[in-house]
Amino acid sequence: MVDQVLSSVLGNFLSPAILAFILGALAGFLKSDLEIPEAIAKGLSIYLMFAIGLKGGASLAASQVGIEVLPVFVAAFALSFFIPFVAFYLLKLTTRLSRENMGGVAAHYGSVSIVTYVTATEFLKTSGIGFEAYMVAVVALMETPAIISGLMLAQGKGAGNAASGKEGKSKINKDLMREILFNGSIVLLLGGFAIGWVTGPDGLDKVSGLFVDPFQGVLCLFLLDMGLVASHRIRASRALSLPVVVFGLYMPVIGAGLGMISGFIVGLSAGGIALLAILSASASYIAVPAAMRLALPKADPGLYIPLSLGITFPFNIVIGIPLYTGLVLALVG
Amino acid sequence: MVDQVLSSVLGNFLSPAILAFILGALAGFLKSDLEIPEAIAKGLSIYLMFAIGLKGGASLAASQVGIEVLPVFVAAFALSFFIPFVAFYLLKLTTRLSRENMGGVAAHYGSVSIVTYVTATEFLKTSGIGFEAYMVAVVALMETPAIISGLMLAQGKGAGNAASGKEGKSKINKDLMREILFNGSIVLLLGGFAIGWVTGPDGLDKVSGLFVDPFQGVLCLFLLDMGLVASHRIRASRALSLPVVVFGLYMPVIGAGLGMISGFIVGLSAGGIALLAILSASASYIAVPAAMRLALPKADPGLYIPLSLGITFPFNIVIGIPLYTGLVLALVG
Amino acid sequence: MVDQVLSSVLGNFLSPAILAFILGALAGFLKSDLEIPEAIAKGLSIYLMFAIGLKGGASLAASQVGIEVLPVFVAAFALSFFIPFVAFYLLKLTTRLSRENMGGVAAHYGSVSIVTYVTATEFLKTSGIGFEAYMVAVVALMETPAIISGLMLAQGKGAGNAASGKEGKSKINKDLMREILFNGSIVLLLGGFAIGWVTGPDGLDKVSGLFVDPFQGVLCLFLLDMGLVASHRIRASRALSLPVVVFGLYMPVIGAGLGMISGFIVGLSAGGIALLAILSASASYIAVPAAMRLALPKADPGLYIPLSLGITFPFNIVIGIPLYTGLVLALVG
Amino acid sequence: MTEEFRIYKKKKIEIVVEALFSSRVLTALEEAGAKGHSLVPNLRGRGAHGLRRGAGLSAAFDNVMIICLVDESLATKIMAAARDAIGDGVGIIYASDVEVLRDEHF
Amino acid sequence: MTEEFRIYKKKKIEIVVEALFSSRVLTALEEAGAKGHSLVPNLRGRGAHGLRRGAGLSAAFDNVMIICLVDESLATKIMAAARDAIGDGVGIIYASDVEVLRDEHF
Amino acid sequence: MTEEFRIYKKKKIEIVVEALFSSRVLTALEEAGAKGHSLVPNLRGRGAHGLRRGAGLSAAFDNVMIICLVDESLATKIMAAARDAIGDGVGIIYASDVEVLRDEHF
Ligand SMILES: Nc1ncnc2c1ncn2[C@@H]1O[C@H](COP(=O)(O)O)[C@@H](O)[C@H]1O
Ligand SMILES: Nc1ncnc2c1ncn2[C@@H]1O[C@H](COP(=O)(O)O)[C@@H](O)[C@H]1O
Ligand SMILES: Nc1ncnc2c1ncn2[C@@H]1O[C@H](COP(=O)(O)O)[C@@H](O)[C@H]1O
Ligand code: NA
Ligand code: NA
Ligand code: NA
Repeated sequence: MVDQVLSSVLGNFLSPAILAFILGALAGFLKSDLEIPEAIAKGLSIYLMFAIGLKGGASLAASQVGIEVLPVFVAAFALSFFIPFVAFYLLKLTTRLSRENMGGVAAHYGSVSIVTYVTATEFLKTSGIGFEAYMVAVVALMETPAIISGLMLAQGKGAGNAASGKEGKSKINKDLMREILFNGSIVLLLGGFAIGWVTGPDGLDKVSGLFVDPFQGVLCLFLLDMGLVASHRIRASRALSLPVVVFGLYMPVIGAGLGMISGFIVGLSAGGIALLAILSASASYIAVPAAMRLALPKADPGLYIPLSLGITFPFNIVIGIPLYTGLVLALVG
Repeated sequence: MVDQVLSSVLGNFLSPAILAFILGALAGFLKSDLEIPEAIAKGLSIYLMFAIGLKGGASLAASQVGIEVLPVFVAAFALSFFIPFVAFYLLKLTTRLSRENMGGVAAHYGSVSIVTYVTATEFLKTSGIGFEAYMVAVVALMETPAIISGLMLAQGKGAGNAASGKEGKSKINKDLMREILFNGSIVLLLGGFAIGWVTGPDGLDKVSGLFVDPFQGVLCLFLLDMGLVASHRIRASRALSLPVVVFGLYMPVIGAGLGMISGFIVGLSAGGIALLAILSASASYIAVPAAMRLALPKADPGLYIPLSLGITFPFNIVIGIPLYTGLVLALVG
Repeated sequence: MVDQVLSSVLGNFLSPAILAFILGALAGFLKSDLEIPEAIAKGLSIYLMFAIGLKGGASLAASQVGIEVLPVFVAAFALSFFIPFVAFYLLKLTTRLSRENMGGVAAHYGSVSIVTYVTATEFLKTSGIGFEAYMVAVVALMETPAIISGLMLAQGKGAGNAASGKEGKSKINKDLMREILFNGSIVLLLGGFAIGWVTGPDGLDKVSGLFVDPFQGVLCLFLLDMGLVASHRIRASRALSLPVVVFGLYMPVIGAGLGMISGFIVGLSAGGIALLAILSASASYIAVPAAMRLALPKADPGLYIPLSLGITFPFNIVIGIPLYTGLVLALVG
Repeated sequence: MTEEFRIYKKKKIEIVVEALFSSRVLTALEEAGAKGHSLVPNLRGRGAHGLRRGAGLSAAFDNVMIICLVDESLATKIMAAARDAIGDGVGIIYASDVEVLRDEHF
Repeated sequence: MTEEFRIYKKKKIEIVVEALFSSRVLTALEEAGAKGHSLVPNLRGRGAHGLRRGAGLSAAFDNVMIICLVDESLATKIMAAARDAIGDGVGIIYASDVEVLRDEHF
Repeated sequence: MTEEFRIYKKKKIEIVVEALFSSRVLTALEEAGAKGHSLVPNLRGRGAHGLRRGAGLSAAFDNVMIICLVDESLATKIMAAARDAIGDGVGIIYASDVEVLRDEHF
């Protein structure tokens, strides 16, 4: 068992994508002048979101799905919403962060990392483990509830205004909800999903020369950039104390545990449970930081971004994915 | 017949590319923060122009072409040059636009939209309808004559200076001609065409991993961006009155009619006639706007760009392409 | 023999990639407004470096390599280090350039052009000529030694400070060494190489949809951009005198000769000798210019960039590659 | 070429602010009476809040510069509006004197 | 580090203009005697002509900012040259005082 | 919206310099006491050293603009530091007067 996990950790580790992350991180720490132009990095992330949505939609169109997805969706929503409470409580116990910073960090851990998700699906495919076709919809569903609970936690019971400045509450809150619900990554993921669903496998086939064949390679370049950005942000960070870094290592494991239990209860397949675990374990670094800047400007992005991108993300893709999958298989499979 | 057209409208509508346009437009209208970086959008359009040229050139190299193309080229040139007169007359009849604005809009409708063209060729291929290999050359040919006639119309008979400022006519006109003839999209289209022709199917084969296989997917992303830009420009536009919008819907049909008649006269195949119709129906939003800003700065880009990109383009790709093709088949095929 | 070379010059000339370079150069000379966005150009070069490294590493993993590479590496290092001395001497003999400019130019000719290298490997593959799998490592090895010798030459014997400004020598030199050793292109090339080596052909297989299939097409676009930039820089240059231009034409031939002799001595295959010749013949325009700006700001980039990119590069890819290969085959094969 | 022309004294207000706050600031400027603005995207910066620089992953560290020319009478109001729109966000605001051609733009 | 140096008074002329007109403006500046310029590509803007912002499709809505430092004696001539080069195009022109090091550049 | 606020006089130092020298200049500014800076990447320019414009191939022709607001007492020192960091590199340095909100940033 331990042997198996170790060997799959190693196999996972030795994939071009993860080595590319390490290369990027190394280049950053060695102060290389290597940088991926911002426009290219944005382009890569647009590609990934849209391609992931598209493929998820097409595979859903090819499968039979009924009312049995509802409990899964409820569980996913609940995980995203309640994990921040656990995170907040642990941060309060172990760190000296301000309330705003604790709420901000907590929101990130309730939400999800799409690159972690897609790395996990590749790992499952390589290991020959199947999973439910509608998991991409679960990803989209888990992006935002954590933002709401994170904001609630940051404001405490008495507080009633998530907005900065002196403007009225309702106006900002409406704008904010629009900004959160219609943010680019969600539009691409859900839009791609809808297009994939409507046009089905035939539609995907037409565009597979861009969205399927080169996908792994694009992921590789994106991870190279993530490694670079992670090391730059860690080097620039003045806010990462030891208890916070340690939180970034045990919190994903706790999240994974909660995800496994929920996945088991709602009756997912082994692969589905592993994915729900990895989603719960993962922390956002694309959608949530932007929402937090707008809604909670007092929380420090120099804290939550390096933590989520530089500590939790590599932990999850290198150790977490094979670990959680191994656990699920040992318990369920 | 009506049934057939309706079903092909629907089939066309349900392609990933057109749904991507709609997704982009929706995201824009919902004020999503989704945006394709400008450099990426330019990169996609460079790719498309070059790939379209390359494939056209290679397929020309593979086919036998002789003197019979001459009447087609003459017809294409004439369509581009004379359609603006029709457009100008209709605008004069139905709108209160200034002379400069009417001339500017008219030029766009004489010229062509390359994305409309390529969407039409995909539609024809899917429907199993062949067309002449040299049609890409026709596209390039139709880009510029309309600019000249549009400028003539904008200046009226008495006027003699297309240039702004107080500088001499001849100097600006020489610069302007260079800018129009050697503009990036024409250089890429004709350059790609020449390279495709010289290196033939073997040459295309070497680079098909970039210019053929992912083509449909790139088109998809480009249309996503076009949807975004179209909705942004329509939202920002203060110049789109009802008669102008209506013009953007009937003018393509008139253009298509003229294209069909000409295509029939010069003896094109059914597919060729359909393409000449769609080219005549389409309006430029890449090359002509730039030329109009330089040559006719008094014409408002906030008028002609949303009209061509936001009204006529979606009309043509969703309804126009199957409609004109259906008509051609009913009459000729 | 002459016939064969001529026909392979022509065959080489008629590849899409080289025609794309010519198209770009033409567009630049005709003052077309065509331009590849800077971010895209950087993205293409990142792609090429990484893909070249990856493929080299994977093919090395698939082959047996032992101690026999050592003499090749020594020869490559020596070529890069000593060719600048030859170049400097010839420049001193034939031009009136300043010492700094001569040292700067010399450094470029000791170092290598990666696009020239990859064009040559394509040429060899098309001609069915094999070469050693570790040649990519040779490319990386030859990038930097020339920078050191170029700087030494620029400073002359008496000088002891490569740095600008009034700051101390050691500090700048340490920074400079880091900048030279960890510059982006080297990190990508060697990093890709290491990843390719570790993950082997299986790893490459996973990402071949991005890094193998579209490679030739990306090279094509990159060469289009290089043609544009080369013509812009030649047009803007005020420093290219006739003797300097002539140097840009004979120096690669001398470099090739030295490369051939060394390749023969260290026992490379015919393909390997040809590659070492072309590497020696080629001049850098990515890594070395940046290093020269930092270390030798008095040397004029308006001299060495158009010379290396606009004269020597096209000479090598159009005439040099088939010429040197033909010679090697005639002598060795 | 005519060289006689009138020149009008205005204030140029420049605001370096995190990109995510730019639409709030622009709305505030417009509401406070500014007839136009220019915006430079993709600024990098350093300040009390550390290093800031866009990375393509999220916009949380993107900076922009907003330039707004206004009549001197409006300057204080515009600066206050910008300050309030930034609130707890990251940004700096400063002003200087400029002379413009064509008064009607400002 | 030497801290003694002379400072020279110059005029900084800034021009926000649609990108397609930039080469005309730059030529006009050079002809009017400017020894150099800097250009910031990809500006967004709002003004009498509405919202302007590059979109990658066509350059019709792209703005750039041109910055030109000149001797005070040349300032009016340069501004007039820019104004004439813009003609009916979209753009604004303004000037302010600056102090430069190294007179020979300007 | 509060309209009463204090305004502080500062110097704005702007430096157009080749991109490859920017980290040297930024280090020099910081060492000379500047509390922050802003940087505009991707400038094009023309001057005594000819046309400059990034091309994606190498950074040798890339320009950037660095903007640094400092107390008037520091201005000369900062300008000298920038000049020395540029050394034989390509760049210009100039300064102007600005008024800032929130003194503590500068
Ligand atoms: N002294 C300064 N000079 C120029 N720009 C500054 C200065 N201080 C801050 N900035 C800019 O304003 C942003 C926010 O500043 P801060 O809130 O001090 O971190 C920084 O990221 C810089 O872009
Ligand atoms: N008040 C202003 N402050 C700053 N920039 C302006 C202002 N008015 C106009 N602009 C810029 O100048 C461009 C043209 O202005 P306009 O002709 O008024 O539309 C706009 O797109 C803006 O970039
Ligand atoms: N008169 C000027 N006005 C504005 N920018 C200038 C001026 N002269 C030079 N520059 C900028 O400074 C850079 C270096 O100038 P130079 O050393 O004169 O070539 C140029 O590439 C321009 O970006
Ligand atoms: Na999570
Ligand atoms: Na048309
Ligand atoms: Na060499």
